[in-house]
Amino acid sequence: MQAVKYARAESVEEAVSLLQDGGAGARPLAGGTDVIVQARERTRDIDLFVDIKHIAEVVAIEHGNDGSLTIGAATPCYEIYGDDSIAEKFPILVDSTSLIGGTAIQGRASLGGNLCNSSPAADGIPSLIVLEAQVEIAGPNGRRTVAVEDFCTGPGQNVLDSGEFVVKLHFPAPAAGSGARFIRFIPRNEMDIAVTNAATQLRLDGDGNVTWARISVGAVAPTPLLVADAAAAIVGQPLSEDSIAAAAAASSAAANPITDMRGSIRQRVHLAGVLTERTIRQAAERAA
Amino acid sequence: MVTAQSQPQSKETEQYNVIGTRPIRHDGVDKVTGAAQYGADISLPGMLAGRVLRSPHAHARIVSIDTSKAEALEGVLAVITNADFPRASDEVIDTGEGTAQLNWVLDNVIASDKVLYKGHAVAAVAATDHHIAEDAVELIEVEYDVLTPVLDVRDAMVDGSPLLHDSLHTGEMDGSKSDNPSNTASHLQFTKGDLDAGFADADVVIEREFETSMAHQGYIEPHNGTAYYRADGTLDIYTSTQGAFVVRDSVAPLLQLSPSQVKVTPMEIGGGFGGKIPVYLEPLAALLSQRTGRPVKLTMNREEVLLATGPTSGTYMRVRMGAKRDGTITAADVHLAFEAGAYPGSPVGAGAMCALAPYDIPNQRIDGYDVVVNKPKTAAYRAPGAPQSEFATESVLNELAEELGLDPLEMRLQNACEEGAQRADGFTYGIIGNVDCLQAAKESPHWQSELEGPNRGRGIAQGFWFNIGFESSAYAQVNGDGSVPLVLGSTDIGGTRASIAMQLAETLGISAEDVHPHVVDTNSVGYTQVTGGSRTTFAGGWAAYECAMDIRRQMEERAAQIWECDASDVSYGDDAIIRGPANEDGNDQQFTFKELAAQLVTSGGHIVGRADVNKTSSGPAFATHIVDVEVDPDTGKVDVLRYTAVQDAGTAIHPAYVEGQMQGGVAQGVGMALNEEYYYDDSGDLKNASLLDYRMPTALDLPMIDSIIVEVPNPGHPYGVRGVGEVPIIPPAPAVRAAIANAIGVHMNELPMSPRAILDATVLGGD
Amino acid sequence: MVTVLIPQPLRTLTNGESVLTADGHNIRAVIRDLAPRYPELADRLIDGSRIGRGISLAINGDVVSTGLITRVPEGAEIAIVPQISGGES
Amino acid sequence: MATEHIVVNCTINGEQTTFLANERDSLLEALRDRIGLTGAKEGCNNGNCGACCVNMDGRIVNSCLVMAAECEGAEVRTVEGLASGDQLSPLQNAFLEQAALQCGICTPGFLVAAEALLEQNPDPSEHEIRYWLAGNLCRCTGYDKIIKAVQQAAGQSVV
Repeated sequence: MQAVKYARAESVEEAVSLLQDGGAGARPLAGGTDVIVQARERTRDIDLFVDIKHIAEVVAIEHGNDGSLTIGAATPCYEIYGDDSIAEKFPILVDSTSLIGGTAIQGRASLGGNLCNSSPAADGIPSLIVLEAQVEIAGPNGRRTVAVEDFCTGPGQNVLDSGEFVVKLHFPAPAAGSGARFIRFIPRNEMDIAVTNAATQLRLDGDGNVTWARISVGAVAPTPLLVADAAAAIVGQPLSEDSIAAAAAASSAAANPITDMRGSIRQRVHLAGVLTERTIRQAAERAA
Repeated sequence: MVTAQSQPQSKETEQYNVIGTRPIRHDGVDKVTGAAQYGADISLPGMLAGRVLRSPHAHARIVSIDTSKAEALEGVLAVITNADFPRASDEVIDTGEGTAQLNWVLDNVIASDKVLYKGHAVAAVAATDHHIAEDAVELIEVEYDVLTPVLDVRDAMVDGSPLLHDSLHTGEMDGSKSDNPSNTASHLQFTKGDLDAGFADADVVIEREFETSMAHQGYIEPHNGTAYYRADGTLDIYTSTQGAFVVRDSVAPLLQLSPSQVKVTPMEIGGGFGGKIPVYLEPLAALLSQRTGRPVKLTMNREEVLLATGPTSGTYMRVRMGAKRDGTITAADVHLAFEAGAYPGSPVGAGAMCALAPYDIPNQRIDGYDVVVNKPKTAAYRAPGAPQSEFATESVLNELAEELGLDPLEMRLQNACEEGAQRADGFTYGIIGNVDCLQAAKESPHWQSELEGPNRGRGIAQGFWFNIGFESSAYAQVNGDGSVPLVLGSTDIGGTRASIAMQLAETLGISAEDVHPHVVDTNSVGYTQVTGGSRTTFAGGWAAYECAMDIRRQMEERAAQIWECDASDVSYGDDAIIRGPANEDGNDQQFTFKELAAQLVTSGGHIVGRADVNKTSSGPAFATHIVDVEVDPDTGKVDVLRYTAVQDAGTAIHPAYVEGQMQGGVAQGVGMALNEEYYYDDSGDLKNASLLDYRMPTALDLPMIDSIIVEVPNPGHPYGVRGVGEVPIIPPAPAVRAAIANAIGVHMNELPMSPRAILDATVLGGD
Repeated sequence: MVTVLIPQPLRTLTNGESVLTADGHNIRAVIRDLAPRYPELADRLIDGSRIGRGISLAINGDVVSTGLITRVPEGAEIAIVPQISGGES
Repeated sequence: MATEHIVVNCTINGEQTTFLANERDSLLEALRDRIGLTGAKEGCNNGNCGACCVNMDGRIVNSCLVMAAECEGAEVRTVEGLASGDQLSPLQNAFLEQAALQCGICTPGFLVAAEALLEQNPDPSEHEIRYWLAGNLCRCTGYDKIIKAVQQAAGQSVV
């Protein structure tokens, strides 16, 4: 473990000031399941943890009267998948949060942490992307909001500036007829980082036409991708074998992965298609 | 002969009172309350924390090491390198899994002129706190001259390949050496019959090539070693080891101490599977303690375990096998090239012995090559060498059955070795359970059931391991209340305190609970070989039996003294009643064990039984496994749906722990089959040195594993014990391969058969 | 009289013979009996006071663990195998 | 690289505890090296094996992924707190009776994790048990007997 200090922030302002004073080596500490490992293994220079879990709004789940949802960035996964209302209205968030790590990881890990770790293979981010989540960031210049698909800029990199941290995530209410599904592929049945993952949210009208869709695939590029072409392939018509295959092909075409110990380029390109297809079908089942 | 899992005691063992029952293990409470002390749990007054600096390169010459900045760091008390050890000779020492040259043992513990794999130890530090020790190794400056690494066994065997050791020449079994230095350390060969004639007799011949990845034992407890070099020149070592005496006999010559100066205390051990036989940290801790005069504890983290401790060999194998139309196997030619890692000593010899061992094949040739590569030195791993070699041979046998349209189980029965059959290496079988396992599998509910559903398949495979005997020691004392402390030298990794104590209890006719087994240090018990080779319950049990017989004799003598009769008129019955001749009144005289125990103190003192055995016999073990899988053709993922393991245990002393060994072996074998691999980049950097990416099966990856214990008692053991620990890791990979082929029609020729590999072989269409 | 089975690679030391017969009550005596006829084989099988490096001997299928003084029963079959190893949980 | 020490106040196994830790210590290191509770084990030190599982404020966590400093005010339960005096918990007894451990190094983590499962789901299915325990690796048993021990502790009939 690097020589790291610990500070507990009681308010957003205090966290911002601690992070700002701490400079480049200061990192927010939510569940710690990534940053503690990075500090221990010296893969990132970290000399200060600013614990943000004791700030009420950073660990809160709020359901808006309009059906929208706000989740504090450091809210642990188990609280998210254990929330009956989320399970009913945003089951795709249960998909993601219930397979990040094992049970003990889910006791600490958070969607905000998953986002800020900015791994191309993050199992939270594709779901956030298809849900059109907005990221609320606090910093020395106050608060700002960023669309989640614009948040990550590269492996382990994102738009956060010095002194900034993610406070919460806002989700608009899903329109009637919506359904969303996240699936990842891993070699084992639990505990792995995704070889490839994918999420789809789509909306069906009364006639079974897809009126709107968002499709995201992960671990196939430096950041999780929003694949507009895949969505376009299914929108404006009822789902068909052809349209689903076209969407899958669009995801494979958008994929620009690397070969590493978790998967090969062609495996990932192939899986981007397979998982796109599967998420479309299962999102449609949820929409129905 | 076959016992269901739920039955408390088998038919074979009904003759026994203790053997075949399922008592609570003696060390159980400590292990469910957190009280048990494992190697890393030790804390000694004034103890320092150590840390090892490891090579970032797979192959490099060490130009210089500058430790001055580390030494200057506050809290650092010592920094050592290879140069600080006494010069080691090329003398050969017993390493518990064979033998090794002392200088190579030292060089593997800490590199001398060259580093030979990524993670090779280069320097070690002792500091007042482990955080400081960690900071200190970062301050050590090492200059390397980076060399081209050799990472694949076939590349390493090619003339002109970069050499790991300039002094290494290929040794043949006849003692001759190759003229030129080579990465091939040795070649062995077994032959039987006339190979050409055998293939000429065959109607069908199948030849396949296989590649398997290095795989790690994966014990959950990382290596550790704590040493305290005392002012009087004695050295205490506390460590998690499979063989305390091996540690003693390795560390002593490395520090040029007498074995009598070294006391090794085996702590509780968090798994070993063969990987905790070699020394890694103990010699470093010992030298650091010698330098500082304080106890020093070294522990590895998981990355170090995967980078720098012994996995099992990666291999290249080629098998050609021929059979007649009726299924008779006429000939087999097996070529095995095993990666030894950085220093010679792969398990290719054992792999060669086991390769065709279940089958009576008249014409055979088995060649084995032990080859060094720039990867960690391999260590024993559960039936070392056999999971690889039998994967190759069982796979080709399954394909022959398929080609001939024969039931693979029937074809195995048709060719199975029975008593009197001779293997190519010259061994002639005594009474074995090979056919019995196949028959039990054939009659099992699993084999009798139908498998339905798309992309599903069933596979079967046989496994063989020879098992070993060797030295074990046991002492036991009879206390006045009839309880019996039992002193053992075998580390208890999976319930052997219980299985050995049960054999003592059986022999004495007392309950398992009245025996109190203790694993003690090397000064407190006679020489005992490693817990490994499936020898512990076998040889340890034999020692316990002889120890108990020693007690029985002494108790007969004591009873004779009390009754004032001749000892030959006293008999200790298997019911633990000591019977003497009628007394003056004509009444029978007898003691229960407890009654006589209560009189020992007043009739001449306590009784201590002792036994030291060195057993040459062993008792070969066979296993038959059946597996059902489902393959996702779009992702290449294989799910294990159902698994049945059949195994000849000889006599199952504690059936629950026999089942546990079978189930654990299956889990490791399935891991090796599906996902476990050492993933190196071209520079020799291991890219998956974590339990995140070295993918061992989780609870969600396996079904319940039905275990069927077959009992064909080993005539070479007082209670018929055969070793049980090793053989169950062998059949899973070939059985899973057959099941995948049955499901999707594709034969995989590499391990692991990962989703990536299966996709490559199917929808992504080859290389 | 005992039988000694010579594996293929060692037949260079026995003029190609695959099965030898010899007399002797223990391993050392058997090897001594072979030595005048097969000096190179004897050299290979004995290293000072122990069995030669890298090989093991098996009497009727049981690996010898008590070295050169191991008793050899009349009519036994001695096999020469490479040294092997083991590991369990 | 200065190493400073911090004072942490928390409850461990029901006992108010104040301990001195290195500020770099994880909860696992604090438990083992500072407090002397060595039941939680280090298997991987990055959250992938579960050997260090403890219960923190009612949830199981990998104590290697918690900084000791984070435990100020927390309630921590470890394997050492499962038994009441010499009375083992039903789960501990079930592990012994089912022979659910071989080497025993993963056992503390499994016990703490399984105890938490049964607290919130007293009658779990085999799949639920396997899913909950997927973050706890065992290399000896193949999990079979561990699953059965949890089933036994849940009062289910075990084949």
